[in-house]
Amino acid sequence: MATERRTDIGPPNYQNFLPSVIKKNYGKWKYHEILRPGVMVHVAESGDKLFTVRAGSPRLMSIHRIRKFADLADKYCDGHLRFTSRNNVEFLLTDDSKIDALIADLKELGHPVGGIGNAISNIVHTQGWVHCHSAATDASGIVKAVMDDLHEYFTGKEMPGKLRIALACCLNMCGAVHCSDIAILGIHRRPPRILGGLNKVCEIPNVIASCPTAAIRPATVEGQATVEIDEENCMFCANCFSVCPALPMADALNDGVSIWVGGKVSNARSEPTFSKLAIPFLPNNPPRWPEVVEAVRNIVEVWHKNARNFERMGEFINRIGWPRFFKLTGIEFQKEHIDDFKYAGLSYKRSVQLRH
Amino acid sequence: MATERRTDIGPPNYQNFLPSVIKKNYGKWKYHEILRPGVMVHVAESGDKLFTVRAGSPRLMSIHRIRKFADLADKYCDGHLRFTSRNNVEFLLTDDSKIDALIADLKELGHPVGGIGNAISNIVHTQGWVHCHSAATDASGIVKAVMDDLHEYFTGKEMPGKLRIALACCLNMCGAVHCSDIAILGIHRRPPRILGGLNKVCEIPNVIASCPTAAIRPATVEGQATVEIDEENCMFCANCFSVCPALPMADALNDGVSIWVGGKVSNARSEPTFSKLAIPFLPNNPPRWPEVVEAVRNIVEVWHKNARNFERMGEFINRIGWPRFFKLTGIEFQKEHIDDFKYAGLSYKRSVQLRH
Amino acid sequence: MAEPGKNGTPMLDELEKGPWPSFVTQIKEAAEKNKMSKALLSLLERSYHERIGHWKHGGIVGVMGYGGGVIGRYSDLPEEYPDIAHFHTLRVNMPTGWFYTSDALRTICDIWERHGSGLTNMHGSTGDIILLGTTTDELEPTFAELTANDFDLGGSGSDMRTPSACVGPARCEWACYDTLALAYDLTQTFQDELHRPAFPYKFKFKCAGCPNDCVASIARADMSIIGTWRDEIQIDQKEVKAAEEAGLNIQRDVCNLCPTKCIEWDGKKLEIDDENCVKCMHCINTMPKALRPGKDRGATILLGAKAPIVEGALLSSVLVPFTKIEPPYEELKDMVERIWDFWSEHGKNRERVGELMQRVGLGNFLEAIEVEPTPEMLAHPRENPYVFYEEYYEEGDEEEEEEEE
Amino acid sequence: MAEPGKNGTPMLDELEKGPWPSFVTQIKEAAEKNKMSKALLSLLERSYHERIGHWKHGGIVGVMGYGGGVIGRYSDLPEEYPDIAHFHTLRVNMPTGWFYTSDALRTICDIWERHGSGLTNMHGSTGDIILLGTTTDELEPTFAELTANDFDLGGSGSDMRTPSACVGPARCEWACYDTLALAYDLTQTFQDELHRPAFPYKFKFKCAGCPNDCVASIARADMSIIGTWRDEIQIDQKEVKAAEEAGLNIQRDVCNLCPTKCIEWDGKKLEIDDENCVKCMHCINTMPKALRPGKDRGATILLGAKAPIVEGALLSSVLVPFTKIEPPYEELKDMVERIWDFWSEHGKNRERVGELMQRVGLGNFLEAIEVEPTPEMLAHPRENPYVFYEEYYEEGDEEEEEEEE
Ligand code: SRM
Ligand code: SRM
Ligand code: SRM
Ligand code: SRM
Ligand code: SF4
Ligand code: SF4
Ligand code: SF4
Ligand code: SF4
Ligand code: SF4
Ligand code: SF4
Ligand code: SF4
Ligand code: SF4
Repeated sequence: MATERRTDIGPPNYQNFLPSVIKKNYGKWKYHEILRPGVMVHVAESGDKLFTVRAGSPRLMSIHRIRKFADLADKYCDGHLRFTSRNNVEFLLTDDSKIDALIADLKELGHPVGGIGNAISNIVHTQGWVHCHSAATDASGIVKAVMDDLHEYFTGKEMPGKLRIALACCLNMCGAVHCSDIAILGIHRRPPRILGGLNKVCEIPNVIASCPTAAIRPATVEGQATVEIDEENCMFCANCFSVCPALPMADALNDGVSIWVGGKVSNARSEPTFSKLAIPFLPNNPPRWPEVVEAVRNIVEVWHKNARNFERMGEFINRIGWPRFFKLTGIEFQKEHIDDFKYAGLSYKRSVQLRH
Repeated sequence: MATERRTDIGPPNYQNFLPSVIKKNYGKWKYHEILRPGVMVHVAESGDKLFTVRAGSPRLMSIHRIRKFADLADKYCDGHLRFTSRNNVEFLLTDDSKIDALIADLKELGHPVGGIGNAISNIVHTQGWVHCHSAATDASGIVKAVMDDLHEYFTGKEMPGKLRIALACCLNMCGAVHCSDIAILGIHRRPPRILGGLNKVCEIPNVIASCPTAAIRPATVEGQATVEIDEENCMFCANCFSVCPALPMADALNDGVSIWVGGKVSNARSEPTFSKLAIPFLPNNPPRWPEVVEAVRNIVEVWHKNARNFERMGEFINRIGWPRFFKLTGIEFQKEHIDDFKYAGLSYKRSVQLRH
Repeated sequence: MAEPGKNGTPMLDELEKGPWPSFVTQIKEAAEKNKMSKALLSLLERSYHERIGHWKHGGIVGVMGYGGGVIGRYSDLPEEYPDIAHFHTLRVNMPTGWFYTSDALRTICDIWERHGSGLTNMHGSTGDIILLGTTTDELEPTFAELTANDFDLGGSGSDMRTPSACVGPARCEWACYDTLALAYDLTQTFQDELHRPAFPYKFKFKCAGCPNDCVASIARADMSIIGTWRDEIQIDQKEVKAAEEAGLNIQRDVCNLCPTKCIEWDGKKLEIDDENCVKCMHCINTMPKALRPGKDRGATILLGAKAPIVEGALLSSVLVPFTKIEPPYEELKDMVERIWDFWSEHGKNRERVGELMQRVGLGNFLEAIEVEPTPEMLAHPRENPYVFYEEYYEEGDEEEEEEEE
Repeated sequence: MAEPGKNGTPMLDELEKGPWPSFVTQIKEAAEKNKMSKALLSLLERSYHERIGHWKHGGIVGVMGYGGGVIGRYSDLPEEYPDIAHFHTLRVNMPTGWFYTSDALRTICDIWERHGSGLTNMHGSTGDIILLGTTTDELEPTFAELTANDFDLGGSGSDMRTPSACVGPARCEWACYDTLALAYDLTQTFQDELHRPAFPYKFKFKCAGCPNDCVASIARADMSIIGTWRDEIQIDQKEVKAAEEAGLNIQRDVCNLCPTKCIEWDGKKLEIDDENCVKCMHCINTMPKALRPGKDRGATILLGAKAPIVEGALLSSVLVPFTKIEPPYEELKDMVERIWDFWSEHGKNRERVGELMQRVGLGNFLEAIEVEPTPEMLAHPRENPYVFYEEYYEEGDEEEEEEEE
């Protein structure tokens, strides 16, 4: 029986999925050019050309839509396509005369083409209320509302540089929003509730150990071992909840969204860096989160208007200084902006190099 | 009786000690010029001129020498002089025709003139074996040996920028060597000895609390309360010894000197910054500490040869990168160079921006 | 409110408006034929009204013999939404580089039509194909069909996670090593580590072909392998001139933005002081026709990135400044094994390898994994003088020491 | 070895050689007439041989009614060196700015000849005149003579330490406020805090007239008051040209080194974008005749610098981005009092104010001392998402909240 069951085979070998122009020119590409929004060509040493058409995707897709993509791949690309690390769909063509028709079909299907070069690409995001127990906000809903608002930056509006937006629905930060030009982060603001019978589902020592700020202590309630939480010391990370389902965090009144800016991943020009807090709290206001949409647009526009060529958000802010960033965006500076975790001291301004 | 005793009068009012040209032009200086090594002129809005002649000093001075300075001040400066924040002596003249004679007299007395502008100035330093209980090395001896070796950089050899050397004889760092272009720092490398009768001179809870790494634990030896030290966790800071004299640290075999580079205080160009470890350990080798003298000269020369105009040590190293600094100086990179205290993680290289 | 079609989904309907493709439309498409998706739509509408999620984590579910690859999920309103009382996801290991044939895609769709909600994420943030929601009973049949069609599960829990790679040499002229080959090889070599969680916590590999890091490896991989080179940038001077003529302000937008200012342009010739070039890619990015990475290529290996939980977010930091990346990658894999050994022995529960490295200190960590320290691993040497000198002389040693002098 | 003149001081003698003035010569000069200095010479020679110091700290000594100003010191070989069995130093508050008349200097020398070793440090690292070594019995008489001559002791122990100031307006064209006046005023205002330790630990003020910070205040003062300006740098274009003609490469050595690249030179006119100038002083430093700080002058106040003990070294960080500094300095002093109050109440033993600020967090610290937070206080806002949001809605609040919408 064990022999019948296939395990540990790993994914299919990618080589079997590469279009022939790639197989032929693998590792021998010479340069690329962006032909128009969402379309680029890679030229090989051999002179062969590979055209890429990139289409936006909601990431959450039904099998029906995926089959439509498969049909388009058959129609235009000998059955070949790929997805990008930011969840866009890329159609890989050798015949550039087919590009217009492909784009028209994609449009028909509701998928804008763009996101290449100095553009806003798709928003890396997570599960939200669709599937995760930990979510402090929805993911797909905000992404849809924000991209609706910003889509012209995807489809071709000129920009100084790349702008990467990411969203995570809780501090676990699936999707690594912590290094994004703009990060939208779901946050809880109320300490976990302690459900009865906690000792039956969780190991109390593990629960206590899980708290980074040591806010959890053992306790006894009505003769049952449980925990108590020193609310002063809780900073809502939800790690205790990850460890123990009897400590739910979600709270309709207090959950919401914070906005972070100025992170990046690439090593181009400046080193990779974390995003910094811009707006400590915005309410969950479904279905279209207008406060969040507005806040993101405002930041994008300030950057769009003032940044120099190739300047990512963080590089731009570094040049003008954070005080000016707050002034230009009109965001109020608050106590929450001041770090108070481990490395806090290093974020204090330790020079008199100031604009007055 | 209490009325007879004067207390809390504070220092004499500095205004009484200012030369008349300063009183007249106080706050109304227009510009200054460096006339030659160790000599500068300040020109007032009024056109008045004040000449300053700066002389090196060992700082540790007998009253006899100070009286000689007083005599020189009478002879050349209407009885006025001052000391600098780096312990040099400054003679304040209004008549520039007297400068040569003053310099000759100073030379006669053994005091070189210099240290102004892009120069090595006096070494800020501390007590060492002359007076402190905490010293891991002598202060004045090393300073004398190093300045003998480098004095030409004080008296006029051209340099790219200012170079500030400081020495502290233990980690208490009197003199704030932690922000110097080159810092010479006395270090212990052996955990404190525990003297008998500790409980009679020290409060054991205070002693335990004093240790930043929690290496000290209560213990009982021969029925007496005392402490024991987890040697693995001791990093030789001597804070316990500051709190409790029964825990001496000094150790002829293991005490010595470490060298730090690249710190600065001024806000000019780059922000103030701490010095970084260059050489983890050099032996105490009195009377002239040849290893230390050699190490400092080597670093000075590498900087002198390779730095650009106005580039302080740290700015220079930032430009060329630390790996290259180690290569150019021939200093061996070791485990000790890697931080392991609170902020260690932030000193790791978190990008691939590397020279290969 | 509980059943769509009754009160409808007025809030979600709002999210079908606007130019960006709508996930609501996708759920609706699936819901037409699938009751799980239908129930999901309804529950989500409820979440939108209540501003709160309705999912619980709970008991471990999975496929036989594997400890990872399935995320168990339960509704907290099972009576009201019985069709999604269980709603587990399968993480299916994507083909490296996210290349597909239309057939392969259809195969996945067909399997998922038979066994699950018909909803997917293409792809999850780690890179897997996410098959979004099914019941416990369907897990094993789904798995059987997947493996029959050459697909397998990815990671979850305290195991190695599905390695991912940028498009690399398949379509990018800047790839300094074969990211796809390495990611695939690691995936195959460590199938056991991927499927059977035995680490203190998760471990992620990401392979980026050059310092642009198009898989964000430095921010989100425990081990980031980022291509680079160590010889001279290849320059085609004619194309430099052409780039300028096409409108690029080379002085302002290239030279002035070079992090080490090691690139000069006099209107005729572009000169790069390669010794001071830190391989940031900026100049190459701006002139893809004129400049190319050098020919002596390899990668920098970095360790330790992660999200904030528990001890704060980390970026990866340099472990091997430069190494050639060539099959069979023995040296790299040996190092990985040494790291895993040390971590497995000394890591605390839920302690990522980066946190362990921080806790024991990079110096000790290097000693444990038998890697020599080099200055490239640091932004700068230590600032604080609290040095744990490891040895000291005892009185008895005095004579020897004297002799040494 | 114990007595100089017997075996002499061969090691120390080595340090009389060479061009730099020798401290050994100084001790010898003093030793000619003073037995303490003679003994010190001998003990120091011994330290040089043994490579170890011979001093102990111990019981508190001082002058009546003061808790600071004297450092008690004892030899650990009192029998062999009875003349320096006690060897305490007095810290005498220097005249602000270290200005002296020859008479004042002689007064000090005469007093010290009568009561002590005849050795001094001109000056200590905090700025005091250090009278280096005397016996317990001599402390009170020395103090009496000092005060009779208008001198007083400085600080030591857990008190305010002697404030110090750069030469400032007395001789420097860049002084943006009167450093001497402020330092003197603080010294006089806080005589009680200076002489009677009642803080958790020491507290230092240093006053620098401009961002060059010639008293290293940002590295070594708990409160650093650093002059600056907020209007335009004053430019004399003719002198700029003259500076270039005198050999300064303005583009390379001034413009390119400006931290915000806000200064431009076209060979004729120097233009500064003052809105982006961060007042670093570099351009002014390089052209003292051509450039001067603006006219609207004041200071930045920073808090918290210290050496490594206990929690690691700190640089001061911005507390008040810009303020006018004018007598009677009430606003500044009120803030200082609020800081001291909070520190005295919440500071742990041997916890500097900077460490306290780190421990409670700058945000809470500001609240406690009633200062509004501003972005200038930070290099950048927080990177980590562990925010202590201070309030949350309870269920009862719901309606109000709903109404607010
Ligand atoms: C397709 C994709 C790789 C993949 O395997 O899927 C990819 C492909 C390319 N990237 Fe990328 N990057 C891709 C994600 C990334 C990421 C990762 C991310 O966004 O999460 C980064 C790091 C972003 C960051 O720093 O936060 C990234 C940073 C870059 C950069 C550096 C940009 C900068 O100035 O900082 C370049 C260079 C450039 O654009 O000039 C670049 C350039 C390129 C080039 C031009 C490389 C080439 O010669 O083919 C490719 C197409 C251009 C373009 O603008 O998209 N790629 N690129 C990814 C497309 C994502 C998408 O759908 O938008
Ligand atoms: C006399 C003194 C102030 C005092 O009250 O005693 C002083 C006086 C002057 N300093 Fe200073 N500085 C004095 C200690 C400092 C210190 C503090 C220290 O060294 O501990 C610093 C900070 C050093 C650091 O960053 O580590 C300091 C950083 C500067 C700078 C910035 C240099 C830089 O490029 O980083 C300048 C500007 C310049 O030299 O161009 C400056 C400039 C000046 C000028 C030109 C100011 C003026 O217009 O009068 C003065 C004489 C020039 C010179 O080169 O010495 N002064 N200067 C101090 C002399 C110490 C000595 O004997 O050498
Ligand atoms: C599905 C996915 C989000 C998505 O929508 O794409 C995801 C979903 C979850 N992540 Fe994640 N993580 C996903 C990629 C990430 C990433 C990004 C990456 O891998 O590049 C990160 C940041 C990088 C990192 O590893 O640190 C990430 C950091 C976390 C963390 C925080 C780990 C930390 O050390 O800080 C947790 C918490 C935990 O492990 O308990 C977590 C936990 C979770 C759990 C398992 C929550 C839980 O405790 O049950 C989520 C299950 C949600 C669900 O309903 O399925 N997830 N998670 C991603 C995996 C899909 C895939 O396999 O392709
Ligand atoms: C005399 C002097 C060094 C010198 O030769 O100039 C000095 C000498 C001592 N310092 Fe200091 N410190 C002296 C300026 C400094 C400075 C520099 C400054 O004030 O600008 C610092 C660094 C800045 C700072 O305050 O952090 C300094 C940081 C320390 C420390 C570490 C404090 C910390 O928080 O890290 C200690 C340890 C302690 O307080 O227990 C210390 C302790 C000591 C003691 C009192 C050691 C002790 O526990 O008895 C030393 C007495 C030595 C002696 O034999 O007289 N001394 N000390 C300086 C005072 C002279 C004066 O009043 O003018
Ligand atoms: S970010 Fe948090 S809520 Fe969102 S998918 Fe990840 S673990 Fe779940
Ligand atoms: S949410 Fe985080 S901080 Fe709050 S109690 Fe739980 S583990 Fe501790
Ligand atoms: S640095 Fe240490 S040894 Fe030197 S004077 Fe200060 S406390 Fe004493
Ligand atoms: S020297 Fe420092 S680290 Fe060592 S035991 Fe004493 S206080 Fe602790
Ligand atoms: S990381 Fe480099 S090699 Fe990989 S796709 Fe991006 S640009 Fe190309
Ligand atoms: S790759 Fe980066 S560092 Fe190297 S020359 Fe180009 S811009 Fe400069
Ligand atoms: S700090 Fe500024 S004002 Fe004071 S002496 Fe130095 S340069 Fe002049
Ligand atoms: S003071 Fe500094 S920041 Fe301002 S213009 Fe001059 S060099 Fe630039």
